[in-house]
Amino acid sequence: MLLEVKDIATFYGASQALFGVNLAMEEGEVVALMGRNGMGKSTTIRSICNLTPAKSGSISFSGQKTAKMPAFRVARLGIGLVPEGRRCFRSLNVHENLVAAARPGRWTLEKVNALFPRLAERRHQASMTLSGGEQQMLAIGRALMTNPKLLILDEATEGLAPVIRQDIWAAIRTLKQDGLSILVVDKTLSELLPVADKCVILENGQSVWSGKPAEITEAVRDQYLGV
Amino acid sequence: APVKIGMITTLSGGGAGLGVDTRDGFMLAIKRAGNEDVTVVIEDDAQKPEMAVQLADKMIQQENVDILTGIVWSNLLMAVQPGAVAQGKFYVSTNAAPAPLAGKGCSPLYFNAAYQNDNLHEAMGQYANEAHKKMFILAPNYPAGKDSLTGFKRYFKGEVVSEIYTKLGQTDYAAEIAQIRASGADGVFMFLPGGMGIAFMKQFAQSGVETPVMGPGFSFSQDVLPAIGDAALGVKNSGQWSHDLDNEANKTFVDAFKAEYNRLPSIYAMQGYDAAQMILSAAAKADVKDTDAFRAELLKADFQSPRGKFKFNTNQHPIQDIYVREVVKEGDTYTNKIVGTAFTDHGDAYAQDCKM
Amino acid sequence: MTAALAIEQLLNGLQLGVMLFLMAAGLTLIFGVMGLINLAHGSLYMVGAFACAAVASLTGSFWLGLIASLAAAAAAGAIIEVLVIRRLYSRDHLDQVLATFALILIFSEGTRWVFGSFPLYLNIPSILQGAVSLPGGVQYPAYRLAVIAAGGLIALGLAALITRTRLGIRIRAGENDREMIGALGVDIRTLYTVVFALGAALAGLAGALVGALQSVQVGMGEPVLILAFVVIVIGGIGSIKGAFLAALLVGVVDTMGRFLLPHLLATVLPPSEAGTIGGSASSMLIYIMMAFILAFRPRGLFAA
Amino acid sequence: MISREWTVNAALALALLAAAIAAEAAGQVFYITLATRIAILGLAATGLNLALGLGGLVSFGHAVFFGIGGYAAGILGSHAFSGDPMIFGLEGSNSMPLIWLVAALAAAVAGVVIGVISIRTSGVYFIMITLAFAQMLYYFAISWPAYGGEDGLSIFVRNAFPGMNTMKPLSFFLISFGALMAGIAILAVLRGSRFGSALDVVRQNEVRAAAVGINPFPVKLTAFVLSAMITAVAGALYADLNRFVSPSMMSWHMSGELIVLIILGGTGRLFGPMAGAALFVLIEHNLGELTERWQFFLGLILLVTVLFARGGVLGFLAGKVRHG
Amino acid sequence: MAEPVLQISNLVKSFGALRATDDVTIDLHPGEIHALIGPNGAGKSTLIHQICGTHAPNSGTIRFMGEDITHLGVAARARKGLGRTFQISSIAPEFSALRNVMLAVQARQGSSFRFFRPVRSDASLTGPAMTALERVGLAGRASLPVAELSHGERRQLEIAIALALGSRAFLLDEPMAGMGPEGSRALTSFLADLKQEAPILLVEHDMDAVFALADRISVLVYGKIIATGTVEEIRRDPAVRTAYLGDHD
Ligand SMILES: Nc1ncnc2c1ncn2[C@@H]1O[C@H](COP(=O)(O)OP(=O)(O)OP(=O)(O)O)[C@@H](O)[C@H]1O
Ligand SMILES: Nc1ncnc2c1ncn2[C@@H]1O[C@H](COP(=O)(O)OP(=O)(O)OP(=O)(O)O)[C@@H](O)[C@H]1O
Ligand SMILES: [Mg+2]
Ligand SMILES: [Mg+2]
Repeated sequence: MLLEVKDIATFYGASQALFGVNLAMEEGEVVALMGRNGMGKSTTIRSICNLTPAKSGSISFSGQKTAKMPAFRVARLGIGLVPEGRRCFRSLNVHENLVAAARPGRWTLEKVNALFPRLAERRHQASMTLSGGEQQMLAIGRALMTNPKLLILDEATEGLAPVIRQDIWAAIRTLKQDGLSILVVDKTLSELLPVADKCVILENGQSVWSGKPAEITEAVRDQYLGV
Repeated sequence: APVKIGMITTLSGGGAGLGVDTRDGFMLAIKRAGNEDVTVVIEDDAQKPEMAVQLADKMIQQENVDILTGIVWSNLLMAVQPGAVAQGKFYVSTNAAPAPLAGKGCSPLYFNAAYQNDNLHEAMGQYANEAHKKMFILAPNYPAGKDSLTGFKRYFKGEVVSEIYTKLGQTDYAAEIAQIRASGADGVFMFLPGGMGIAFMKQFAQSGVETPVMGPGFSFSQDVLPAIGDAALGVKNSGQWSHDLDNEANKTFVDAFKAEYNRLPSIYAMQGYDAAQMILSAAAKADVKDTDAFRAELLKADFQSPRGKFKFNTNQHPIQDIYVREVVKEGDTYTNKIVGTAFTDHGDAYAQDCKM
Repeated sequence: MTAALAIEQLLNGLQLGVMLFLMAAGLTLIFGVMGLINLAHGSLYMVGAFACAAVASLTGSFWLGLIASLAAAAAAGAIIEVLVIRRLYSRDHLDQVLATFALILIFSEGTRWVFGSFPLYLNIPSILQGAVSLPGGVQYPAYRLAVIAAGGLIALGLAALITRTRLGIRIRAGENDREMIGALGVDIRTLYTVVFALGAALAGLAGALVGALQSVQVGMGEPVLILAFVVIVIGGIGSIKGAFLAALLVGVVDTMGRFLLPHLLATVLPPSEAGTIGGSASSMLIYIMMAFILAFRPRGLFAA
Repeated sequence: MISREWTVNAALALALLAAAIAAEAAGQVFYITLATRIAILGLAATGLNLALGLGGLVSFGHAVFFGIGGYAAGILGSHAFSGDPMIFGLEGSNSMPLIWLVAALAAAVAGVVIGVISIRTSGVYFIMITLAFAQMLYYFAISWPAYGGEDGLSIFVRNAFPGMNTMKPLSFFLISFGALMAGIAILAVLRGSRFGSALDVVRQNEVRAAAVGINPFPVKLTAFVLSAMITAVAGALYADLNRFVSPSMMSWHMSGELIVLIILGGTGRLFGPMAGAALFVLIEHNLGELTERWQFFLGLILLVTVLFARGGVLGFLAGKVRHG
Repeated sequence: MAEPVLQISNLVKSFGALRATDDVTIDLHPGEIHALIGPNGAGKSTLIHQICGTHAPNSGTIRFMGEDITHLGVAARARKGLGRTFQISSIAPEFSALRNVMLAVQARQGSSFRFFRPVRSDASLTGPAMTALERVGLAGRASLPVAELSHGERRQLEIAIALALGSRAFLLDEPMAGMGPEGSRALTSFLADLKQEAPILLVEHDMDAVFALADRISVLVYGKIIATGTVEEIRRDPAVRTAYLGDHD
């Protein structure tokens, strides 16, 4: 088991956002985390990375319990995060963003640049002046440069042009074939479901359904995803 | 009769050395007198005028002191003195002696046991006449600095080739030293108190400029000499006192101070000591509540000053001798030695403005 | 006024500039790169000067003193980073101002507690004593030349550290988004402690180097602090190059102002008044310059 | 609705008033002076609070306005005392209301000049440029001989207020206390008004403010100038309290202390500055009696407050701020 | 055809060597949704920034309701009725959703320099603000500090603010981004109604939404408009397919 989230509850200050989320991932799996706006997808991700640690329940990654670990240790266990809203390092240029947290492994500057040629073109530009889509590519590239075992993509195709989105989904498929595990949140179900091995649906901070993409029936969609 | 003294002085921050010496000298005299009737409360003004005013209010209104003393700096004294005398309290200054309080702003309740600010500068002006024709003079740009140069010029008869006012608190003097080098002056008079003087002297020594430097005693007093080191050697400075002054009272004072605090007394320590002696001498003969009688006793200055002779002028500032001293090294210690007398029985220029 | 004097004053200005940079170098690192307003920087400067003076007088060696100043200031820096500063990165500037203001009080009084109220003695090492003759007949103190060299080296070293090394990139990334750099697996906490200690060590070194020319006493860091901030702000926060050039600019303007303003005024006023008014004007000069520069370039001359 | 904060606020204000009256009854004049100092410093910091707490403009040079107010009182008062005319043959005055008006107007002029330049900058640049202006005027005041330079200027007789004997400590306290309450009331009204909303959004997110049509610059400038005016009135009172004004009222330490008062009391809270001033003055007063090393312990107390008691006195007494 | 509400002519904007906007001419007519699509980094947001006034163009003119606004400030343009949303949400984080919207109402009503009357009880502010929130479906979250809203909810709030401004034209920079499928659908039908109130210049990568909504589409590539036309024309345009759409149906 690569990642195991058991019944976590998470709070923002006094207000509770997660009320019992369960999630399990095997090595090499692509898992889609789904749910309507505000249901707790991003919060679940923040808890996995220990950015907003869960108050109760347990999370283990690669067989290690992550409770009480500082976020950077969790990341070093092999989690690469592409956060909601991109969060590139504003005043650093593209190149610096990529190398800032890089760890050695298969992913190198050359490979990332090959995946996103646009980034190579804009190498010396400060990331705050990049276009939205360029920033999104940068955020993915930056996470890959840490050579993670698990890549977490929180709305990573938001704001990307359709061609680029296709490229990214293609890249995700390649990454999957390479055996990388990926946890994805994305709103375009038509693109998400074909790559996912498993889906977990959240509602009001609870995991309410999980199963294979093929098992998502009309009823499930209607009830939890509002499609 | 009981006498309660409130001492407000600077015991924290960069200027604390002066306050510490003032306090130590003052308390030495109190301790030696062993007069149970005299009590002293001491507080730190942190070298802030507002703080000094607050403490003065507290001492007058809450502690009911009879006499205030101890302030080192002119600007703090200017803040405290009017209120203190207006409320009928004596103020005996141990150091600060701004011109207004010696002239128009004088008060029957205000005594200065040290000098008038200009005195030591005037003495250097007088001394400079002996060997110098062209002087380069500098001081920080604030009232005491201006008084200083004015005092110097009052007695110096030669030519002032340049008169420079530096920023208060300045620490780098390369630009001024370059001007000294270029000025062709045959002497430098500088009044740069505290750290400014230390910095100036160290930098001057490194500059290769050979012009002799002189200044008032505070720039070369015992508290800063060790920090200047060799750079101060040979500098002439003025003082109404020096630790090597040959009289009984001075020997007693210097020995007692060394025994008590294990260091040489500075001019501030002596001034504190004398202020205390003066108050003690009056307290022995009059009740401080009887303002007129007490004041009359203070005016008599009936005590043995380490300075030797000492009396009060009409504006209740001293009439005394001002000496010329030279910085020397005795063993491992840097200190001052008297090499001449600039003035005998010297008063100040403002007494004529004082109408009491 | 002769040409030689003008040249010497220009040199003095540059020299003062380098000295200002030396004082500002550590601050640039902490303030410019980590985004922390550290009013206690002047205190670290003081710690360095006191450590150097104490060790130099104990051992008789200025150089041992210099090492001690680095060590003492770095240690002091690391300690306050772990105990205090660490909790402030995520706070606004206001809390940083207050906490480091409090540190000034603690350091000043603490130093006085340990070393007493009187200034300490710290002299220039014997091989750098006295003045040397430069081409053009200018006599210049050897020690000041050494200070210029030290300032230049530090400027180059810092610039390389910040812009060329991965350490520098990570620090800057941390300033943009601390949480994110942590989420990518960088131990930014420890990194910041190291950087803070480094900045403190630079402050301590400056204190020792400049202390030998000035007065080693409690409160010596305060005037320095404000000047150093002026320099950094004029240069543009986060730019080592900016800080260096701004320091030179401030040095030259200040020196030339002190020198020329009274002269200029003396042509229209009596000398004594020219001295006073010129003195006031020159002490305000760099602040006027700063206001002027920021009015036109609100982010300094070389903002990153 | 009476919230816990308002209960605490009312209690604090009444406590200060009661302390002064009790001190009068007990003949402890000095405690009235302390209470007066609290009220005046509280007012000065209340002024700053408008810029800093509500507007997010961290002015590290507000002591300048404090000093300008002080000099207004000092200069007008001393000319009234000596009978010499001022420049342009204007008469001095010892009437407090007039002095306050002059203080506020002078500060407004200075505030506009400083503000127009400073407000173009932001963040640390703003902090430093306000400090620079303060240093500029500080050095000017130190070396300006006409009104005493660094030695300062004494006010021999406290300026007058119609219908009151200002030399009586309690009367002067009541004047100061009234001014403080008025200052706080002004802030309370401003904060709730449209202007207050605009200022608040400008503090939080200037880009957003501009996008809804609120031009940030005039909003910030207005807040800065109003803030300067209030602080200047406090400065005039402070000069009258000490019967003395000097450049140290403009020093960067003073600016720092004003900020300290606000944070100590609770940033952005109406009664924060007053609570902070009370705590600060009491600490200063009592520590100074206990030990010569009082500044060391003052530092420690301040440090512990910022680190562990976020929200200051009011945060402690009245709980966290609710935004809405 | 009626006079265009917004008329941009020959606009140029360079960042150093990069021409982010390269001689763009585009307009917006009453009652229409004009979609602006194009690859990432094509210059769409840059164009919006220039229309709103956050970036100054190097040359060219922008006319709004017949008036040249090329040199007006950001706030002044907003008061004239240019309502925009940000690609990355930009709101006042400490305020509640309601107060964020109330600010827009306040700005629309005129001066913010009113120093006395309390805003909280001012029904002339709260009323319209509530209405705007209701229209985007955020009424239930009105009193929550926006820091506690989820990403998608913030996007909705952005639209509510633009509504409350009483805008005469909307500039929406990727309003669908971050909305879930349900949210996107709801927003699509909402915008279809909104255009009757004021025309919309819509920047969006969600092609389902664009094709459903747009009356006209312009395609921006490397700062240049390479095609303008109806949905069908654009869909079939081979240049657009390679530059942007890929094999999107
Ligand atoms: N910083 C925060 N403080 C308080 N509450 C928060 C915070 N961030 C999110 N929440 C709340 O937690 C809940 C879950 O939010 P979360 O961001 O995890 O949702 P999400 O599923 O990622 O939604 P979206 O699809 O809109 O991104 C929401 O109700 C939100 O209002
Ligand atoms: N301030 C700036 N300095 C330099 N280049 C900039 C600046 N702002 C934008 N750019 C560049 O201009 C180009 C256009 O950017 P813009 O944000 O307008 O793209 P966009 O069409 O909105 O893209 P997206 O769909 O990804 O949001 C990009 O290549 C971007 O990197
Ligand atoms: Mg989310
Ligand atoms: Mg964009």
